[in-house]
Amino acid sequence: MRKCRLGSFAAIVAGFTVYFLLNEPGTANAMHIMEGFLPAGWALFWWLAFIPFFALGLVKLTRMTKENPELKLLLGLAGAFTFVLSALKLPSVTGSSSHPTGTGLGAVMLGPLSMSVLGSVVLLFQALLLAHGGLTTLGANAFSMAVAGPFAGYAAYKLVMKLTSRERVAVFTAAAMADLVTYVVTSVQLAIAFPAADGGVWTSFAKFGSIFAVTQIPLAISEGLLTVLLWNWLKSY
Amino acid sequence: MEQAADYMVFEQLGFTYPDTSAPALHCLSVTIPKGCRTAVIGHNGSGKSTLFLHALGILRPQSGRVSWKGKPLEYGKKELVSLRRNVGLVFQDPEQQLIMSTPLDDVSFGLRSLGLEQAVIQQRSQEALERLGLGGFGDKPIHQLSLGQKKRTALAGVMAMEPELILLDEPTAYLDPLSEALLLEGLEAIHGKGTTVVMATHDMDLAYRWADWLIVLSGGQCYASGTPEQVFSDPEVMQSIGLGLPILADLWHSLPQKAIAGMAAPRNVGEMKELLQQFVK
Amino acid sequence: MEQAADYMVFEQLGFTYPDTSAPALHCLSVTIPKGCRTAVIGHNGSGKSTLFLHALGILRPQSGRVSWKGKPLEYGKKELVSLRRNVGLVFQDPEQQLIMSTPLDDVSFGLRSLGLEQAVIQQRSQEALERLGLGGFGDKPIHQLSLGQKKRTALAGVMAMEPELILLDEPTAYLDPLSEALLLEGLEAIHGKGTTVVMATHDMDLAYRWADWLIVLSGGQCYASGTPEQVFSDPEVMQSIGLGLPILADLWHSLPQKAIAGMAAPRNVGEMKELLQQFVK
Amino acid sequence: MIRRIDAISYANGFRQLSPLWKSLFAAVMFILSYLLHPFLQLTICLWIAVWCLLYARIPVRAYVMLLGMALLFYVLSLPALLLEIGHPAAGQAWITFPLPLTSLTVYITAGGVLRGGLLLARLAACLSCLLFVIFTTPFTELLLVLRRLRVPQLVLELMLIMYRFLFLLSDSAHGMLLARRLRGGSRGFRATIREAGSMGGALLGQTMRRYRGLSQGLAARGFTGEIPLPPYSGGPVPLRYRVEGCSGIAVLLLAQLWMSW
Repeated sequence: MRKCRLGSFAAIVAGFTVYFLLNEPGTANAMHIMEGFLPAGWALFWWLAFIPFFALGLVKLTRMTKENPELKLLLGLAGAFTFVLSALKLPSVTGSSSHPTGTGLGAVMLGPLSMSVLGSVVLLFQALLLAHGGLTTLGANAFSMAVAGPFAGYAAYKLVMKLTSRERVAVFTAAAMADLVTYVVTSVQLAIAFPAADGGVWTSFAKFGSIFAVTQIPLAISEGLLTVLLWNWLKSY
Repeated sequence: MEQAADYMVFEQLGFTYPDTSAPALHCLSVTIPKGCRTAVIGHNGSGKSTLFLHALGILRPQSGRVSWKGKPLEYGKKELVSLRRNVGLVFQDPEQQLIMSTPLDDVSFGLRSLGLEQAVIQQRSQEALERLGLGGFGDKPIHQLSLGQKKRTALAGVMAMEPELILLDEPTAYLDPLSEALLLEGLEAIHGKGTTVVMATHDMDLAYRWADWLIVLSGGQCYASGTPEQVFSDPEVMQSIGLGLPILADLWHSLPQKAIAGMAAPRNVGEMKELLQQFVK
Repeated sequence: MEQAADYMVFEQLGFTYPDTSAPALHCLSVTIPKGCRTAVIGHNGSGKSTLFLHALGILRPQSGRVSWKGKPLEYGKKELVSLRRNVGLVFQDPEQQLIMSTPLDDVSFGLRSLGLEQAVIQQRSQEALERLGLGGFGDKPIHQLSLGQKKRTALAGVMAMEPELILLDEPTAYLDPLSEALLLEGLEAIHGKGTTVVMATHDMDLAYRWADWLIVLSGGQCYASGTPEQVFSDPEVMQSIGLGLPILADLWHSLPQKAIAGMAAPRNVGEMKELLQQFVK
Repeated sequence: MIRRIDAISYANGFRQLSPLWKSLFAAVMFILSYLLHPFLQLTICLWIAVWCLLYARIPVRAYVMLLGMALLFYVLSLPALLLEIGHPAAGQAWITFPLPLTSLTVYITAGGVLRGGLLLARLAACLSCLLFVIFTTPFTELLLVLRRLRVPQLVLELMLIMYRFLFLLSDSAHGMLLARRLRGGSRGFRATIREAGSMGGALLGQTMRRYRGLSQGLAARGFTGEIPLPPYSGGPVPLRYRVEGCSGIAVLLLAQLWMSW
């Protein structure tokens, strides 16, 4: 039990690590929707969409920590770690905010529901300590990063394991998928809130999507690769 | 101490960290003499680490200037790279400095960035490890090493780059007597090859027996500098900034003036013992 | 030293950490005397911290046993909670035990779990902070404090629980002389109120001048224990385990036997000075 | 930057004010920022700047820097908001660029610019409210406010532990990046990935050691499963701020009524 816990903790941390270490200050671009950006209706909508997942995740984590109070310390430290790595890029000029999408690996180890709590707490920290993202847009950001990303990563992992049962490939896919899905969902959120006058939501999605694609797609690949490297490191530890 | 004025010189340095009220350095003027073992002593927060960060161009002075071999520091990318090949810094916390997973890999890290050949890298790294008594540990994962071994690995990594000047931030902090002795031995080997060694410390006994030259910092200013005998000649000066005296210097000064007139102050326990044997029959 | 056998006793303790080959403790038998200032000395890795973790029941002995006031330790949840109210541990790294964000909150953390009233908690926390010279820092975030202040905060947190026995792991490691003096002052105050204080350290000079009772660990075994005079009476014993002697004890033993026959060994610099003044005219 | 923001939040003119009152004020302002006319949104922006910079004495540099950094997201999204692709109806487009190899045109419309402008006004107001919270209220006190809002204990405990270790880990990480810079650092994608992998490993090792340390440390202090949070204690709010706050809100509402009439 203890070993497994340490392992999963390590994995969450590793997942978060990957992303930020590779991207030194200045390379990654903003993906958290900033404070006040979404119209009131949409901000509220994403809050409502996110809350059920948060509640379910909370129930699950509460049960887990009841059995094992030390898990709290573990999760807290993992969160701190994630936050630190995301903040490291701050001095950069190009990136206003960065995002830990290493959630894919965390989802594989802890289950996607737990990530909805941990991920959203990290997002709240980024909003409150760094003005990254925001309070009104927390629901939308949490939905894309702490719900959609982890679920996609988890599904990808399960699927690849079933098809090939090659763990490394599965880990790579999970990490990369979580990244990509987060990015796609964010673009969708922006597109439906700001449909193009000419071409509507689809055109708008193409526009927002292509702006962020420049950084997000290479990031997804390098995050996948690094996750595999760290996965190897973990196994030897 | 020859050429002192041409080596590393800090002039009228002033620096305040953002959002703090008190300056970390305040009109600090001091010179690091070439070829010496220099100890920079002072309390935590007296400006020792800030001074080192200035020596490497990591912080830029807000007023005053730093010069290296007679030329003021330049902060262009190229100039900094060349400065940092000549001046090495060993962090207080080896965890921050050790990046790769084994000592050998870590020591060769810096060499690789110099673009040397693999064979040369391998040989120089191995040599550096051996000189610090880590020959057999090259392939051991770093997280299995003791603190003393980690500190020596960090030192080996800096040493392998063969800088002229090595700065060490609190190298003996947390070390037990045995590890401390090993580290000091390693430093002695480096110093013997002509490298100038500077150590920040608040261990007065260590500074007293190790250093040829002392720089005393207090509140971001240079409070005194000179040979250990000079600096500790007036007990009250040191006590006034709360640093206290090394035990040996303290005992020496308590001896009656007329008995010790003309004698050199003992710098280590051995010398003190000899001295006492002359007096106590 | 009365009641020693009934206070905290370790008998034939054996413990090996998982994934290591050498045992951390090996047939260690030692007793902590009540009411004393005890120093546990030894190298890093000699078993000091492991011993302390056993005293609080955080680690369970793999062989042998620990007893507290004549009764063997029990490891049920309730028994451990009550043990840890009576025995406090201050870790070497204060970050390990500070959990809240400000000193005042942190010191009250332990008290709150005792179920005391808010007013009592507030008062006792404030008192503990003041006794350690941290009165004005209660509301400052812990991450802005210096290492010395953090160490004192950790001590205050343990002190506020008013345990009978306080264990400190390397309390002065890496502190500058001023912070060290403040911490020792705080310890003196606690000891003066009747608390038994045990400190693990590898600073021989400190152990020599501070402790009433010494326990020497080496390789997980108790190498010697006794009063400082007893333990350091034979210089070669200590040197054989690489610990060296405190400067004062070293000097004392170097004096000719006939000159010092019948005198008490000086335990601090002041006493040594007086002694020398008798000899050196 | 985190350290700077954090340090300011502990040492500013509003530090002693009740955190609950400050949060409530910010919440009302958030709502107003969404409801009011763009002109009034800009007024909110200025009013809060006065509170932060003049009353709470937040360093101007830090305030402007954080504002600017947050606005980068807006700047980045601007092309997507302004540029339309397709076939502009006659007289609709302000500026047009024909897209080579296609029959499409990239153009900017007056409506698009207006939308971008309105968005900026709302952003500026909301962002000011956020900055007000960030700069004037230390995280520790926000935690107590969240507790009053009945955020579950588990979430609060996680946040507490995160906050406590944030600065330690951040110092470590910064140290490692600095050390890497001092020692040259490698070139090329493969080497970079390898290096990043080991740095990640090293940091991970440290984090795990901290976890083990903390679990021992807390066990020694009698941790039995729950971290009891300190009770909420708020300082008084000077009459002057209460009056200015309430009357400001009233004026804003009246202005809105008058404008929509």
